[in-house]
Amino acid sequence: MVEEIGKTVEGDLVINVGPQHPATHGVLHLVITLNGETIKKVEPHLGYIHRSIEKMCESLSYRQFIYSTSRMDYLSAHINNHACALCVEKGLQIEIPERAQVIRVLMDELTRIASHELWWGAMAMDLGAFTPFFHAFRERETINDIMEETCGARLTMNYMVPGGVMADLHPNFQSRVKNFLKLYKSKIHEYDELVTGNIIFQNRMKGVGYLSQEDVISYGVTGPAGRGSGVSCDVRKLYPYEIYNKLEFDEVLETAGDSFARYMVRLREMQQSIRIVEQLIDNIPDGDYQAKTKAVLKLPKGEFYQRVETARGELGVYIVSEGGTTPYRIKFRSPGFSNLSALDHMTRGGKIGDLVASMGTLDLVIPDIDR
Amino acid sequence: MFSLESITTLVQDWLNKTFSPNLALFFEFVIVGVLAIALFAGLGLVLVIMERKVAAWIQIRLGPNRVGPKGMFQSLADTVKLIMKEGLTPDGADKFLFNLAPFIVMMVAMLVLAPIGFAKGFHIWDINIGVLYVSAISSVSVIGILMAGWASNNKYSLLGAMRSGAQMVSYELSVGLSVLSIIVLTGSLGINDIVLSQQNGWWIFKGHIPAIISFVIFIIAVTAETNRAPFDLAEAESELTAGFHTEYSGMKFALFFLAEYINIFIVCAIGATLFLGGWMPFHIGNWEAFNHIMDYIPSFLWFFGKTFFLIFLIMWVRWTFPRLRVDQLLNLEWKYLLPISMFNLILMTLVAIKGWHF
Amino acid sequence: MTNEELKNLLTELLPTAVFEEGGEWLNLFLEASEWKETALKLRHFNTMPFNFMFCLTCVDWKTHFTMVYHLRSTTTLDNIVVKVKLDRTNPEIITVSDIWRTAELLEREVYDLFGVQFLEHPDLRRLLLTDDWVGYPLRKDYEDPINMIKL
Amino acid sequence: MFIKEYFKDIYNAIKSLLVGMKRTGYYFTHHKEIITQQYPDNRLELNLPERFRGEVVMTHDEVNEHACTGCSACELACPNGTIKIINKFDISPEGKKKKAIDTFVYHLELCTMCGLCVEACPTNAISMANTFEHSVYNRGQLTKQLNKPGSKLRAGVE
Repeated sequence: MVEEIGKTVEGDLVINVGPQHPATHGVLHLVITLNGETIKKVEPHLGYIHRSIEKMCESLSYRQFIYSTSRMDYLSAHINNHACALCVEKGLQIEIPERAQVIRVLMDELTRIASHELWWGAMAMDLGAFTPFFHAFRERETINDIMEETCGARLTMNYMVPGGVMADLHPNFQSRVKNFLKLYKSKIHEYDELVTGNIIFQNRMKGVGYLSQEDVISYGVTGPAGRGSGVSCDVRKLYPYEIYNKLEFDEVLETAGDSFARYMVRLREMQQSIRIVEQLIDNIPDGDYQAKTKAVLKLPKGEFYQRVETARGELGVYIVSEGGTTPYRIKFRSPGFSNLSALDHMTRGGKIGDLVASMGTLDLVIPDIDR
Repeated sequence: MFSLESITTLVQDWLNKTFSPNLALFFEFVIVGVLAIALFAGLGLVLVIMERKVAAWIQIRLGPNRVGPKGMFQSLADTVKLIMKEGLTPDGADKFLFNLAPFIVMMVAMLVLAPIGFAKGFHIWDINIGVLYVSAISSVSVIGILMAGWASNNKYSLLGAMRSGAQMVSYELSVGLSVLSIIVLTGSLGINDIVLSQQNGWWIFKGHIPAIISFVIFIIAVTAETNRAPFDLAEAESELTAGFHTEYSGMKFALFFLAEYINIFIVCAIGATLFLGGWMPFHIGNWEAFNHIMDYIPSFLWFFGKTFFLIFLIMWVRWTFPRLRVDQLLNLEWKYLLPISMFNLILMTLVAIKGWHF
Repeated sequence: MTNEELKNLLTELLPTAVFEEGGEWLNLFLEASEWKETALKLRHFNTMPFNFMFCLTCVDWKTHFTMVYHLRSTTTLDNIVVKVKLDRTNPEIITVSDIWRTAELLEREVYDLFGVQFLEHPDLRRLLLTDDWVGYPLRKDYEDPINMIKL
Repeated sequence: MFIKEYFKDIYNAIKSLLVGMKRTGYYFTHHKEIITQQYPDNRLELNLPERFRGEVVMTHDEVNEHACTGCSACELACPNGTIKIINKFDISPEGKKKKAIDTFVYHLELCTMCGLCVEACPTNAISMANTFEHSVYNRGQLTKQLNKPGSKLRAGVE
């Protein structure tokens, strides 16, 4: 491996960060070339958790393949399922009941908050502060409990089915979400006290892992990482799906392009998600939670592409159908994959500590990259 | 009044009466050695459980609570586990240095114990250059860490060791300067003299603002010197997995672990001695009655109370803050701590000359 | 902008291109030889530079491969799909990783799973699979008796 | 001017650090905020939501009858091949041959708890139980037979 990098010179220190490393949150393998403490090159080696989901989906029916996408980006499993369900519905051209739409969006936003909570804790842990991780989990667990009650699982819900959602909301759902909102609002100032305002943290983040607007576009970086550089790339605003065009929320943009900007985007995005949840929680319309669909789904011949905004960025589902009951080819454009490609550019010239900070704010989920 | 001084003199008299002077000295060595090792083991157990409980409560967890009453025997169970574990030596490692390094770190920690006054008249060695001795010996521990990092034949370890070297060399200065500012007031390097000079109040109260500044600098610098978060760059978990002790396992790892806690204890003991009066009870100027009541609390309780307060402070800091980056660590020392402590030393000298302190 | 308008605009830019409508987005069919030139034109198109490549993949049609490039313009938010037909026995296409940097990893993935050779790619190695893997798993005729995927 | 900035920096830095320490100090002293659950000890009062998907079970009533007709809709719906239904032919009292299940094999080790089989079941014969302690010493124990021995189809279920 080392000889193949080619660009290393005598005296450079080549280090394998991962596949087992505390900062890579999974089995990401980075080969970093160092000059002392300064990073010269970062090269990702992927595939340690490649489960060939795309190939597997080719032999699963349109109802079945959705569950496997929960295992891609397991932190926003709901949103992944949502993307698949939407793509199938696009092919089938079925209308989804309004209640189902509202439930889906509610769940998406709760998932987004939960994902950002975990990111917040994990990123602080990367920087050496262990306490925020546990504090973040307090709020996250509340969301997980809500999910568990309605969907039946905490992480890989498989709640979205083509045509709506699998089951109706649990009777306790509204009151529990309201409790969560109350809890979250009473704790929101702690995020700033513990991490955001901390001088050590700010010094670690500011000016680190800079991405310009051109870089963001060229590397295909999306999600909070892209918006941290001032590139408007929120799919919910640009190409609204479901009922997002009827909701009031802002696309969070920061212009600095460094790790701190990406951090702030995520923190403020949580507030926007809270705003969406607040708008919807008292206005869940009555009606069916699932549209009538056939037992065996057959997509017409053609190509269907659906993108949604996950907690990490733009997730695209590209289905090529031959008219059968299984997809002919399926491709997941995962946000983590493109975001990872910018890592080398971001971290060159920085210190090892900067690599950790950059990786933390890109919020990489490795199964999402490897699929 | 209960005092440890009487016990030590009793033992010494008895030994000198029964044996020849040489043999008596030898037995004293043995007794001191056994006591020191016992203290180490006891401190290790107590500090580990304390750290875990502090961390847990700060992190809204319960912490260890299964082994023994309220989990108090958890560290004992951990020790048993560590002893049972196989002590691996990596293939490409320099075997001799690799196995030597934990002992060096441990021995340094033991040596520093010598001049510390645990209670009234309860010293191992009341040397007249006590503070100088401590600062000289404690900087040797970096050799152990460098040795461990180099001998492990692991790049993470090497980076950790190099970081640790740079860190220790820099922060030694601030520790030295902040200690000096108290030496300026006392005029003596002997630990006992320093404690006795705080008869009518501790230096942190008597020494005006310069003493408080040097206390803060001392705490920051010793946190860095003992490789504790937020300055734990030598073992920076998320960057270098475990830094210089990545390759160590079993009891050899435990020695590093123990040495870290012993070092914390020692620097906190020094801090308590210099700024908070060591074993000297809390005295206020000439309030004879008040001072007398305070004297009823045994002196070793005062010493351990103050030391553990400082240890708690350092733990509190550790579980609150993120880690610094390596260049910021050096910036903090050379751009902030060093200039401030130098200026502070001048200020302190002025205070001492003019006699502005109480 | 509707697909019709987009088609008219792009016909001016690329007079020889073959378009296909009907799908969600405008499809643009190209020969492998003219891809690089067209890519540069699309990337630096004045009114709407297609500067954001959000998806790059390949489809195995058993008789041939189709490279599918999904492009978007961040200024006007229009999307187009570029499709390039490749020979199945010797799939070769010029890389566009110098135009859209994100393509570097995506092309490596396609090389890994389909065996498409990207000419002039700076670092064409297997990405997800091990270096000594035999075969290209996402091809339709790929058989792996040990790691069965079909149920 | 420079000196002023320098000291302002130090002041702000120390202030931000103290704010953080105040927050952690609050939690250190307020043990009521602790959220840890003592898992194996609280088994008795542990209430899982009724929808929690732990494993697939077949509901049997008190006379040992179930509702599974052996239509194998669940087998088809399962994405992982978790369920295998082995059918037999019962002879009804009228002398007609009737399809019924012999064994309902469930591979817990393959199951991803997606709940698609329960959705697909036309007679609500199977459901998701909220057990979650599935660890066993032998992998073979994870392959289960869901219909109890001697059970038969409930009358009236087609």
